Formats: sequence, C-alpha cells, structure tokens
Amino acid sequence: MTHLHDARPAAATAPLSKTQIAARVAADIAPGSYVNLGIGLPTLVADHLAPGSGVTLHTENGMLGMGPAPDPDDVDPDLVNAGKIPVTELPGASYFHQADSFAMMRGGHIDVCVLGAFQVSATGDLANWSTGEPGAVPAVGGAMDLAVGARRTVVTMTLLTKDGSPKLVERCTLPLTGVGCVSRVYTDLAVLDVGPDGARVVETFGTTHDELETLLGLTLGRTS
Amino acid sequence: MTHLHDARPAAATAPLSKTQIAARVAADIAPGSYVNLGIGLPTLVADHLAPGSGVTLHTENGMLGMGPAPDPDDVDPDLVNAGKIPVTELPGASYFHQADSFAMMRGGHIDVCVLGAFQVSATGDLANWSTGEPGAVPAVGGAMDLAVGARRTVVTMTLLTKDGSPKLVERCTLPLTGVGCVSRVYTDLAVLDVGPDGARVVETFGTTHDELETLLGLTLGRTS
Amino acid sequence: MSRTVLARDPLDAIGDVADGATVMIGGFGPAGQPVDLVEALLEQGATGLVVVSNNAGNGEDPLARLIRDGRVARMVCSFPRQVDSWHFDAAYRSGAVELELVPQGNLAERIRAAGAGIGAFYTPTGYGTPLAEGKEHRRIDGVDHVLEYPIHADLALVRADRADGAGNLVYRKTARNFGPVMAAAARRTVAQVREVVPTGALDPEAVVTPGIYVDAVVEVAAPLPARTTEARA
Amino acid sequence: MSRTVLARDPLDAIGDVADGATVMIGGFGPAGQPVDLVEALLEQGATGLVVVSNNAGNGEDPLARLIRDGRVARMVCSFPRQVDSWHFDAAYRSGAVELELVPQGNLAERIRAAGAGIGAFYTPTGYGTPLAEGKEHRRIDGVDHVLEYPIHADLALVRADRADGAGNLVYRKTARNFGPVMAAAARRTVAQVREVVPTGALDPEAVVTPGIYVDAVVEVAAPLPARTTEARA
Repeated sequence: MTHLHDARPAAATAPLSKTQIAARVAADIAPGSYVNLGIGLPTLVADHLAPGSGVTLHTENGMLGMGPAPDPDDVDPDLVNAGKIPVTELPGASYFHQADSFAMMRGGHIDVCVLGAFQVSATGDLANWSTGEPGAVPAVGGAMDLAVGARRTVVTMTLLTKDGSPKLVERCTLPLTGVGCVSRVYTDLAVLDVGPDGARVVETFGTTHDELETLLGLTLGRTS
Repeated sequence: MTHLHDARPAAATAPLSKTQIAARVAADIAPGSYVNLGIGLPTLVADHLAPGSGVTLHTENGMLGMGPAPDPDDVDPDLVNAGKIPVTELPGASYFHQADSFAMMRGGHIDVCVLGAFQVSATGDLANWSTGEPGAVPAVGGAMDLAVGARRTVVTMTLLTKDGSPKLVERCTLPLTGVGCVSRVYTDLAVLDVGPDGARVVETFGTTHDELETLLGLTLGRTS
Repeated sequence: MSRTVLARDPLDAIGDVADGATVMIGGFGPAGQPVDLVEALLEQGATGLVVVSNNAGNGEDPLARLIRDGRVARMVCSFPRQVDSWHFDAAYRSGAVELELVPQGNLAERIRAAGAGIGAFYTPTGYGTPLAEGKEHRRIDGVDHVLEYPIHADLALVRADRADGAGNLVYRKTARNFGPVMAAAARRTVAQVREVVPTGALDPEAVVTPGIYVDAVVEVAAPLPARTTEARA
Repeated sequence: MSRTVLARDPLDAIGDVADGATVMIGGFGPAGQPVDLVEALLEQGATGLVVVSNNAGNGEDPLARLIRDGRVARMVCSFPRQVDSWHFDAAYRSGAVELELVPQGNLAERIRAAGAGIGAFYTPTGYGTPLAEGKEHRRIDGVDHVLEYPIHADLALVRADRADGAGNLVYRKTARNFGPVMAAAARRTVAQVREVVPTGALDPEAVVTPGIYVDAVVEVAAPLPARTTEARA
C-alpha cells in the first residue's frame, strides 16, 4: 500500500471533496490489483488510478478488464457495468457468466472492493442496501456478495448524513449487508480503520482526533 | 424406446455375444439422446448407434460430440476419452472443464449412461469400482458420479462370473458404487429391469424365465 | 446431431407453458434480455407464473407488462427496484406479486446448483442479514455460512448471439450474464439468437452453452428494443 | 495490466514451495499434465507434499518420480491405479504414501468450491458407499446427499495452450480438464503454456481462465514427453 497523502498536504487541512475522497482511495490501491468498484461514489475511483498502475477492474455482471465509458457513438448495449451504464473493453479483458463472476468475487480473488454505505459500525459491519423504510421496494443486487467476498472491502462515504448524524456508528441500526466485512472507511473528514478492535483514525481532513470522537460519540484508536 | 430385437430372432434362441449385447443396448437408445459410455464393454455400444440416430456422446473428461478413434496418424494427445484412449471430434462438439463436465452428468442432463458392473442388486444397487481385495490399490474415477447422475443408468455385463456365480444378486457383497441407481441390466442371457420392486425379466436369450430364476436364486418378475 | 429444435418464431419456440410454471428469464437489465421470447410468453397467456430474473422489468418492456397484467404470482430476483420499474413497484405495494429477494451471487450460484445437481451449499453471503433470517447456518473454518438451496425452473428463456444446429450457444460481451446457468437449470430451455450458423461453424473451444442444455432455438435478427414502450392510444 | 509474471523457465515459475505444501497438478492422465512444471518441482526439492491430481503418475513421469522419491506424503485423487502406476502402487502398499480416494466429480466440484468460496455442499455422489463412510449426510427432496468440503491448495500447476500478458489462458481440447478449477482453487497458480501471445491477442469471449487466477506463466514450446522414462544408464 502506498499512502500518497503526504504529497497532498492541502487535503489534511480541509474536508475532502468527493473527487478527493476517490483520489485518496485510489492512492491506497496497490499496482496490479484486481478491483471492484460499487455504484456511485466508488465509481469515481477509476478516474484516479494511474494509467501505469496495472489495476484491472472487475464488474460482477461478467467481465474483467473493464474500461471507461465509451464515446456516445460507440455505446454497445451488450457491454455495461453493474450499474447498467455503458463501458468499454480493454486489451486483456475476459467475459464470463454470472456464477463464474460471483465465484471470482466470493472466492476471495478480488483484492479490493470499494462500496458506498449508509452506515458502517466500528467493528466493520456494513449497512448499504436498505434504508429500512416500510413499504419501500427492496433491492440488494450484488452488495452482500461484494461485501464479504473481496480480500479487502473498503467504504467511501461522507462521515455524516445530510442532517448531521454520524454514519460511522457503534452498531448499525439499518438492515445489515454483511458482518465485520469492512476494513477501512474513506470519508470527507477522515480515513478510519474498523474491525474487531473498533475504529481507529488513520488520517483527518480539516478536523482533529478529539473533534471526531465528539462528532461520532465514539472512542477512536490511533494508528501508530 | 425402440426394441429392435424382434428384427433379430436369432438373438432370442442363444446367449448374446458381447457385440450383440452392445447392439441390444444401442437399440434401446432413443434418437437424439445424450449418452455416456463407460470403459470396456459399454464402449462397444458406440459401434452400433445408427449414423442418423443423432446420438451425442459425452466423455466426462470434458467433451460433448466425441467421435470414433482416429487414424493412427491423426492421434492427438490432447484429445482422449475417459479411458485415456485417443478419440476424435465431430461437428457440433464442445469442450468444457472437469467441474462443468461433471455438473452436466450430475445435474441429470445425460439421458443414458451405460456402465459395466461386478454386481447389480435386484433393487438397482451397483458395485463396479472395487473387488474389495485387501491390499489392492483402489481407484474409482467417475464411476460414482456416472452411476447416480444420469437420467437413466443401465449396465452391460455377463450374467455370471467366470466361475459361474451370478452377478445379478439379491444384495451386493462388493463395495457399492451407488444405491438404487441402475434401471436395466443387459447381459448375455437376459435383459432385466431392476428397481424398488425387484428384478423383472424383459427378454431372455437361449434360456427361459424359470431357468434364470434357478440360475440366479431370485424370484424374477415378468414385464407385461 | 442433438435434438435441439429450430423454431419458426418466438411463440413456436416457447411452446406450451403451464399456469404456475417457474420461468427463468436471462438478462441483466436490458443486456441479454430475451425480449422477443418474453413478448411471446405474454401472448401465450400462461398465468400464476414464478419468474426468476435478476431484475423485474424496465419501463414497458415485456417482463414489466407480464407483471402489470397480473400474470406473475412471484418474482425471485436480486434487484427489482429500477428507476423505471413502475409496474413491479405498484404490484409489490398492492401485494399482487410476492417477492423473494436473493443476493445476486446467491441467485447465480443457486441457479448453477440446480443445473449441477448440487442439493444445497453453504455460503458466507447474507449471514447476519435480514435475507438470511430463518435459514440454517453453520460456522465452517471460523466463518459463518448460510445454507442455500438450488433454484430449478420449468422453462428458461435466454438470449445468445449465435447458435449452431446442435444448439450450442455463444454470447456477446456482458450480455452473457445469467444465460449459461439458467440454460442448465431448467427442464426446458429456449434461446433467442441473432444468428443460427451451420453445425460445425462454432469453435468447440469457445462454445459457452453446450447444445445439451438447449431445447429450442429461434433466430431473431432484429429483436424488439429492450425497453419497449407500448403504444398507448 | 495484471500482475501475472512471465517466468524465464519452469523452476523460476514455480518459485519457493514449502515442505508440506498442498500442490494441485492438472491433467487427466497425460492430457493436460504440466510435465515441465512437475519436473521443476522434483528439482526444487520440497517434500512432505500433499498432491491433488486426478491420477498418481504414469511410468517414470515426474509425478511418479516425486512419489518414488518419497516426496509425497499424501495423494488426493480419483484414479491412482493405472497399468503403469508402479511407483504409486509400491508406495501405497508400503504405507509410504497416504491416499484420499475421491469420486472424480466430487474432486472437481470440491476444487471448484474452493475457488468459488463455497463452504461445503451436498451431493448424491458416493452416498451409501465406502467413500462416504463417516461423512455427514441428509435427505433433500427424497434423495440422500453427502456433505463435501472444498479442497484448497497452496500451489496449482496447470498446462494450457496459450497465455497472454495478462495471464489469460486458453486450453486445447480435452487437455482443459482440471486446469480451470485448479487455477482458481490455489493461493498461487503457475501455468505452463505452448505459447505466450501479446495482451489483446486472445478473444475475450473465448478466454477460459481469466488472468486473475494466474500468478506466473512459463512458455515451454517443446514440453517433455508426458510419460518420460528416466534414463537409467
């Protein structure tokens, strides 16, 4: 893992934008990794992977070696990503069926999976598929497989909801996607590691360790 | 199922040769069937399938559309059957890996599997992989998968061992390959159906129903 | 070779479908959706269907209209909610359609298990979540697993790119998705293909669905658009 | 793209193999056997190995010599007995090698399960036979099933026809056999191929083993004969 944040001191003095969060995630992805990017904010990570990094993107609807969006004239309805958005094929790509594709994910072959979240618990539980509203039409897609299948699952999200409630919590109140599956959370205010020993601050952006503890109402460890 | 034995009255008055047993099996295979032939006597069945019958042969080492042995000059070490004997590829063939190949067999997609046997019980238990000799090197191959996976498993064998003991028995004394998996047994002296209701004579060759019962020490049903 | 039938048209291809049948429909959103076969199913008339498909229809596509018309009693899928899944949304809220929500990898693996003769399997996916409530579980090598059962079907409708006379199929790009596992999981499989080529014209090394899994093939050179909007007025 | 390494020679390709490692060896008899990689394993020297392979060596081929030299503590295979498996036969009879005999379909499916993250599965194969003795079983839909667990490995040695720079593999005819499932089941996979082609030269629709499963590739244009008889001077 390469921590490129030292090269971007500005990031440490102000909250990160979504683009900066995506860049921060990308900086942690080792060259040559096989990566699956969830829908939404995680998709932006692709834009920040260095061309020479040799990172290969997996899309769970059946492809390795996924490239960026095509020119509007080159859209192929048979070539889409997990969000059903048109994509392209890079040299060295391969196609496979849905069971083989999820076998690849569930068998621990994907190095890093980047997901969005509604809530993450200090011990790494993830809630990202259901807001739990009664009457809402539920949909889960590949979220549960992605969460527990990758070698390392990380989350990108804002640290607070729009009304200011923490998304990093002692215990998730929303329906779970997976138990103890998240390793690291990348947010606008901080990067935190989560796991059996609780949450630990890796880095802060425009805030301090103590302010974060107050904001989240959690005791946070420090990475040495 | 077409019973061609009416066209060959000679067969009914004398025990069948191995070739005739193979022909008798072939006559029961419906046009268009997908068939797996075990090693040994079952392999001979292929020679008796009418060219226009549209029967497709499966070999569990990863191929559908297997053709006959090649000319000696055209042997390809990458193209062998389950007995590791060189074979050929027919138009419309396909290759797949071992798990996909056994999924095809185990998922009930093969219409007929023809196997050899040491013993078959009246209720359709099969013993064909081990003579149970102490110290012998055991080997099972695909026998157990083939026995229980096909839609219909039939056996070809001589009805008696070389020393005159019946191979169709009340209960197998040799290690089992599968329980209740055999539907029909084709032998030199008779064709018999086996299953939950016991053995029933379908046809005799050079012997009678009563003689068979004495020979086998079994009460045999009659097919109406 | 083989007994795969080349059908005249989609309606001929799907044949008789009984009320209450379980029908698998390939596709991941519009990619790989056998639109013309589902349109034929609409016309054919079977009702009380159990539909197994990753999604539950987009806009006015034929699967959406099957649901709108009350022909689907139950959907088994991973992602029914789409921006334009209004017919499913309404049927779900009114209770007209029952939903079995399945994580996508479990959906694919359960369909694969049906085709492969697996009686059940343990997977970590879903453990500790509402979707595993009431299911058997066990800890294997320190990881909690849920027991999942195969999903069989009476009929699978899939879309491929090319077929040969033996029923072998090849797909195109990510339109492959659920086709191969569904073809193997159903008692009867019908494939809509862009082109039928002579037996022997497909590379045996590149066949994705061997003909043994395909009962009928129909060539549809110009398929219906994937998100067909029905003429209204 | 990818981190698959192109090795100079078979010994470089297999790298360090620890004593006691579990090594999967592809092939169905001689077809698809990675002879040069197994020869390199002989040379490399690791001992106390657990070898997972359909067969247990023919004649004086390198797998047979691994067994002859006492390097294999345990064989996991479906069909060890061959007309020319004299080294295995002797080692088995003397108790020098332990044998786990597995029905071939269970072997393939257990290897597949390891690669696919399946914790265990129920199969009818083997029920009521000596090979299922002591195993858990349950009746599902009226059919008796046996519970089988995945087979993982530290290293898989496979043989394919061609590889590209991303490590994608295509095989040749029935030499494909165990290669694809073994490549996915091992922590490290090494492929011996006839030819390495530039990335982009393999049809993405026809790739059988995606490069994600392949850690090192070595080109062996003229492989050792499959049933190598060692010179005995």
